[in-house]
Amino acid sequence: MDAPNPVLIMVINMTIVFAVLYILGLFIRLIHVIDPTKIKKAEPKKEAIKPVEQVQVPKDDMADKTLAAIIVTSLMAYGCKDFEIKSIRKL
Amino acid sequence: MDAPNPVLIMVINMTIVFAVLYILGLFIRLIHVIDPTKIKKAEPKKEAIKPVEQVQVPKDDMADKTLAAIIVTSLMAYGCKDFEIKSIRKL
Amino acid sequence: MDAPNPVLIMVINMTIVFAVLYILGLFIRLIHVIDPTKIKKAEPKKEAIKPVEQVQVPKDDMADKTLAAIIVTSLMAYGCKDFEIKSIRKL
Amino acid sequence: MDAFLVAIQSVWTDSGYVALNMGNITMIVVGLILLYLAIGKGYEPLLLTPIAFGCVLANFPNNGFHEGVMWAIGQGIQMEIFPPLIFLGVGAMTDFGPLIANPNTLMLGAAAQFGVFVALGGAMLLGFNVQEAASIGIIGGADGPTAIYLATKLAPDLLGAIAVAAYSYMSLVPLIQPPIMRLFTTKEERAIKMGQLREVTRFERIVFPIMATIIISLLLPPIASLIGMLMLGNLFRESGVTDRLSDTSQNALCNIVTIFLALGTGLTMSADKFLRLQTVEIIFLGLVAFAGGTAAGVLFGKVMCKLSGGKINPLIGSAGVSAVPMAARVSQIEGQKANPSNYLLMHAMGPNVAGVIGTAVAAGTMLAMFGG
Amino acid sequence: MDAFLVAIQSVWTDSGYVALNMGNITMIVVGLILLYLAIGKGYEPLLLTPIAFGCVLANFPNNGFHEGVMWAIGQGIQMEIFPPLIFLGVGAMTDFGPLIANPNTLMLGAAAQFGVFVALGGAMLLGFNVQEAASIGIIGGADGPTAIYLATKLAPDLLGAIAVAAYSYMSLVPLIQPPIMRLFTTKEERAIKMGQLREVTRFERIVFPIMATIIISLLLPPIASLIGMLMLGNLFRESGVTDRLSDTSQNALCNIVTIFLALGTGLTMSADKFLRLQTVEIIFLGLVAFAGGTAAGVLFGKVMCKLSGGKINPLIGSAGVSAVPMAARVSQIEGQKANPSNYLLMHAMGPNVAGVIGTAVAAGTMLAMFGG
Amino acid sequence: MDAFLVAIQSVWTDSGYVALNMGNITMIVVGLILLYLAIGKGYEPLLLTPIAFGCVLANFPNNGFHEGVMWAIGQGIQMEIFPPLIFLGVGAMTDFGPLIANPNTLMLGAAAQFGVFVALGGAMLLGFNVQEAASIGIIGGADGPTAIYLATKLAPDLLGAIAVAAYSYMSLVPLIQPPIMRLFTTKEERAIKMGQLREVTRFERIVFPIMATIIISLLLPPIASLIGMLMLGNLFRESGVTDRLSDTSQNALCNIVTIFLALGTGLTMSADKFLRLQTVEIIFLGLVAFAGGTAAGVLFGKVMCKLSGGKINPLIGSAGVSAVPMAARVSQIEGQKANPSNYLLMHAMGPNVAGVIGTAVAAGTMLAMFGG
Ligand code: NA
Ligand code: NA
Ligand code: NA
Repeated sequence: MDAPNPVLIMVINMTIVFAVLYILGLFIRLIHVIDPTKIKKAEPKKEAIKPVEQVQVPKDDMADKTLAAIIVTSLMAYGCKDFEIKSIRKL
Repeated sequence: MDAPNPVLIMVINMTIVFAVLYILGLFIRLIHVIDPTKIKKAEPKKEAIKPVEQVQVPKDDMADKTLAAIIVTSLMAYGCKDFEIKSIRKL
Repeated sequence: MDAPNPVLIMVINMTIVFAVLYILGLFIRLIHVIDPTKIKKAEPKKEAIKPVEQVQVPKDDMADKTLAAIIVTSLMAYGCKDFEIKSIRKL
Repeated sequence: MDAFLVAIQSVWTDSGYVALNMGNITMIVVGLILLYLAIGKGYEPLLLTPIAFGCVLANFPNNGFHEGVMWAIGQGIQMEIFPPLIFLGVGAMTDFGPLIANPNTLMLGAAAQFGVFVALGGAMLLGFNVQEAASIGIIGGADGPTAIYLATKLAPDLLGAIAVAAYSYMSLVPLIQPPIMRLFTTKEERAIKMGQLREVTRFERIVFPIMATIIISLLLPPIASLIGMLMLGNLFRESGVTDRLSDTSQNALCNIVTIFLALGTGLTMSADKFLRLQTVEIIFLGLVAFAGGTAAGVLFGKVMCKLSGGKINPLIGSAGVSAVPMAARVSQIEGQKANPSNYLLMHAMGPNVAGVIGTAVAAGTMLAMFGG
Repeated sequence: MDAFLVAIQSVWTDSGYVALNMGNITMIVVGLILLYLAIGKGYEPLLLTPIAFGCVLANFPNNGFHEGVMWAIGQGIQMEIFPPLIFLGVGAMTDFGPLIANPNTLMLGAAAQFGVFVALGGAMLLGFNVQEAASIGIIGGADGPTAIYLATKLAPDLLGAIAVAAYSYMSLVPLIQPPIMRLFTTKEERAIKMGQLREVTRFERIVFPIMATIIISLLLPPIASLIGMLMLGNLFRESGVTDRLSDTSQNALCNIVTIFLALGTGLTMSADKFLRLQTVEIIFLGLVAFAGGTAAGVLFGKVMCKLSGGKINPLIGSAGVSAVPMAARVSQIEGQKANPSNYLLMHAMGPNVAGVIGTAVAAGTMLAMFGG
Repeated sequence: MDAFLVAIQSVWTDSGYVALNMGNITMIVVGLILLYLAIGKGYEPLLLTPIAFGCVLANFPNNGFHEGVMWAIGQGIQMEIFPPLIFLGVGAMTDFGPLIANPNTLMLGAAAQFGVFVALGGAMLLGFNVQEAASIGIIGGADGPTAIYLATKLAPDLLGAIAVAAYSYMSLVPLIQPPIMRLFTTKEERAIKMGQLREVTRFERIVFPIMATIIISLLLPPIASLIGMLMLGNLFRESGVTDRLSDTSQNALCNIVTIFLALGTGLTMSADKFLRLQTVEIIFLGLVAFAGGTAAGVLFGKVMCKLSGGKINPLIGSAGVSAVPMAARVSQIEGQKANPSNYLLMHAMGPNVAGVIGTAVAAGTMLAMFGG
């Protein structure tokens, strides 16, 4: 970075910060999905769990909407390597 | 100090030790004088504080008497720089 | 040790380990013998202490039997210096 | 008598009084003011007290701190040993549960880093080079150890001013944030009540720090030791089988390192490094960074509020600057002012702890871009 | 937009993802498996958790651990500073009373070192040099700090594998030992009840650590710092006048050093050192060592049982491998299975703590013979 | 069989038993005697136990302490890292309230330093050079960390003897002081009851350590780190907002450093440094110093008694040697013997803590005059 432009630095860095934390969020959701201890608890108390899940679905939905523009476009523009990032998601 | 004389070392060092601790004592008294939290407490309980102050005045007086000879003379003899020491007292 | 033989290493090392721990055991017994606080306690409760001592004597005996072959012979074979080791026992 | 006077004079000549210059005196006064702020005003006293005391000590002439314990403490600062150890304790003290329960709040922790880059830009406009500007910007992250870590690596001369600004503003969060929060939100938004957070399982709590370490450290190796220690501390906390280590990380070790880190930071505050126009600029930029982060957090909170159909109270966005747990408490207080039955604290803890990660990520990004 | 992509690309290019090779990935997976063993299975979690986490961290490319806190922790390992400090805490936690009450149990602690030398011989047959073989053999001693101390001195490249094997098998003691114990003993032998241990006076408890230090350190100077610290800790415990120091040795200091020692051990686990056939061999030899030590302890227990006229239960012999206090508990459990009114725990504590001394002596002997 | 004997012989030849000389043996016996004094007699056991143990360890031949943990501890001594850290804890434990309530008692803390200079003079007459004499004299200050700090800087070869003398006499204060106190006072003087001390405000308690640091460190830069740490610890104690740091300074950190400082001091006690006529002279001079300090304190107390019109009990003067809080308790006990309703403890705490500052000032003066 020989001639850094403050605005460009901000855009680059905020993109990375958002991307990293967004990916972290995806993994948190993944942990919740694969959580073996959660499933055991869910079955006996199905009625109690359902409303919580209804609350959560719109949130996930909203998050995807919010970040679709910022994150996905910037990452997609980058080339084939970002598919590697996404593949980590499926670990 | 190429040819140190034990008695001289003792006199010099004891002078400094007494001087430093005496000056420290002056500052402790100064802190007490400027203590803003003391004044607030003193006003409502004037009767209770007075006898304590009567006890303290002779002490201060005594301390000055005790050390006048040792400290002040030795410091005074030293020249103009010791006035700088005393000026610290008025911080 | 340029050409170490595993079996020889084992024998040497186990000999030293047994010897050191055996000597340590002798000193533990020595501490018990010279213990000044033990004697004071022993006198008033002589009946209670005796059976414990009866239990202990055969143990000591057994330990000596067990280790006589391993330790003493190997140490004795070594020359005059091992007498120094034994002399430590008499400290 | 002559020898007596010569000896006394020589002690005096070698003393600090004779060598004392205006720079020293001013810095000692600065140290005393910081002590007043720490003890009298309660500004982050655990850190500002030893920083301020170190500032006083550092400015005694001929103090001989090029050797001995003060030198050793200085080495621990220069070699970046202390900040990751503090993060070990921070991790052991941090409950990531609210974040795991509602991972959307990570976005608020990201948005609040905006202040970092506003200040970075401002610093560059004021003539700081990009390394210095990054170190100044990080004040807006409101994470002391991260700020000290970054400043030590990128701009060691500014360390004292940056640490003082970071810790001072962190304690001023209850004063700085509320007006900004109210400026950007309507009373209706502030009154929004948020649903109960779901329970987080032990499995999730244990896997989270491990996974976060891997994802972040692989992408941003310069902060591997910071994130690694933070998450190791959290793993000690959550594993349920390492309570001894969690306890020591939070208490004995964290306190010892806090004393050394803060005192050592104060010891870097020499007059020639601190008494410059730059220090005033840093303090000003720090305020810009805090305000910018707060505003960005709240505004992003408004966007999330809209997108969620009014289920998210934008006030929790300001907690994304971290300053754990003070910023979250500010969200709680402002929420209750608008709606006395509002209870935002746990929801604000999500962005609050996300802000710690966000600032570390921002620091890592800047190190990756501008580091040696 | 072009500059944007270039910058993002450069961050990515410098990241660990690009540099990640199969070795790193495998070692990270190894670290995760060890974390599962530590936290999920409860294998020595206080040590295996930070070791495993260190293993994960060490395998992030470009992590910069050649400086900073991780470098400093590595120095503490390389310079052999941590194991003696752990032993200070171990000494402060150890009650040598059962050993002093029945010094014959020292012989069981000696016999159980047999496994060390079986594994040493096996390692030499597999092609390890004598220094490496000694370090591998010491796994059978079931004393983590001694194993790390010896491996650091004789075979630093094997440190990670040896530490992992030692701590893993130590927690597997309840699985490894019982079949071997039953194989070599009859039901009648296992049912033997042992008489009450005599009371040990404060005088004996105080003189023992001092005397043991002198006898052992004079004979085996290479372990003077290990034995010295172990016995100083024990003296702090038993003197009755240094409770503050005993408490700190066991808690704050021991926990801090445990975090550093274990994390630093994990940090040595790079792919090139760990992903070798040798590691599998070390793990196999470690099992041989544990099994050999257990068998030798039990068999020597049978000899002592005979010689004592049936007064000694051979089950206490297996406790001679140390793994304090787990191996002693295994003796207790097996004894009670054979005779529900049997109470062997205190008798097994004698060989158990003797095994700590025995392993240190074995390490000292090997250092005296094969050390630089 | 031949190889067996050769191997055993080589272990024996390299052992400490062969290399052991009369010097080692004598020093090990010295160490054992010191352990007896520490544990059996209760002489400052927290310090004398590890010092004595270190003395024993240091005299094992070939102990390899030029590396490893013992080397590291030695570095902490040589680099003067430990004494200021002990003073951090001492400061956090010290209540300067009685001194602030009655600043005249500072003069008693000054007077009691007389013993330091009597011993200094005596040492010079016995042929010690002035640096050594200063280090010996400071024994009379009855402050272990200050004595170790000064001896490390001025006469490192005498460190062991000076530390042992200082800590031994500190625990002998209840034996050394009373006869001297009675010799120089009348029963009437000892029976004097002193008025209640005034209450000291939090403001005074907070400003005192800050101010004392500035005044003393500026005048005597060589003790800036000692006085600075002492007063920082006291500030942690008195600020009311840094209890975590105060607690750690007093406990975990102080205990850890005590173990290292005392063990490391003991490790310097090699035969060639300790088994000299000088050691006997140092022990004799230490007694002179203690006695001289006690006498000077009491006599100055008599002067103050006269000048105050009989309001000051001269017995509090002997507490000026410090040895906190033992010397103050001796004043209390002697006062109560003369007058059962006498309660001098709090009044004696003033000179007692003043003696700590006085000794540090005396050390600083001597460093300013005779230091490199
Ligand atoms: Na932050
Ligand atoms: Na063992
Ligand atoms: Na003193």
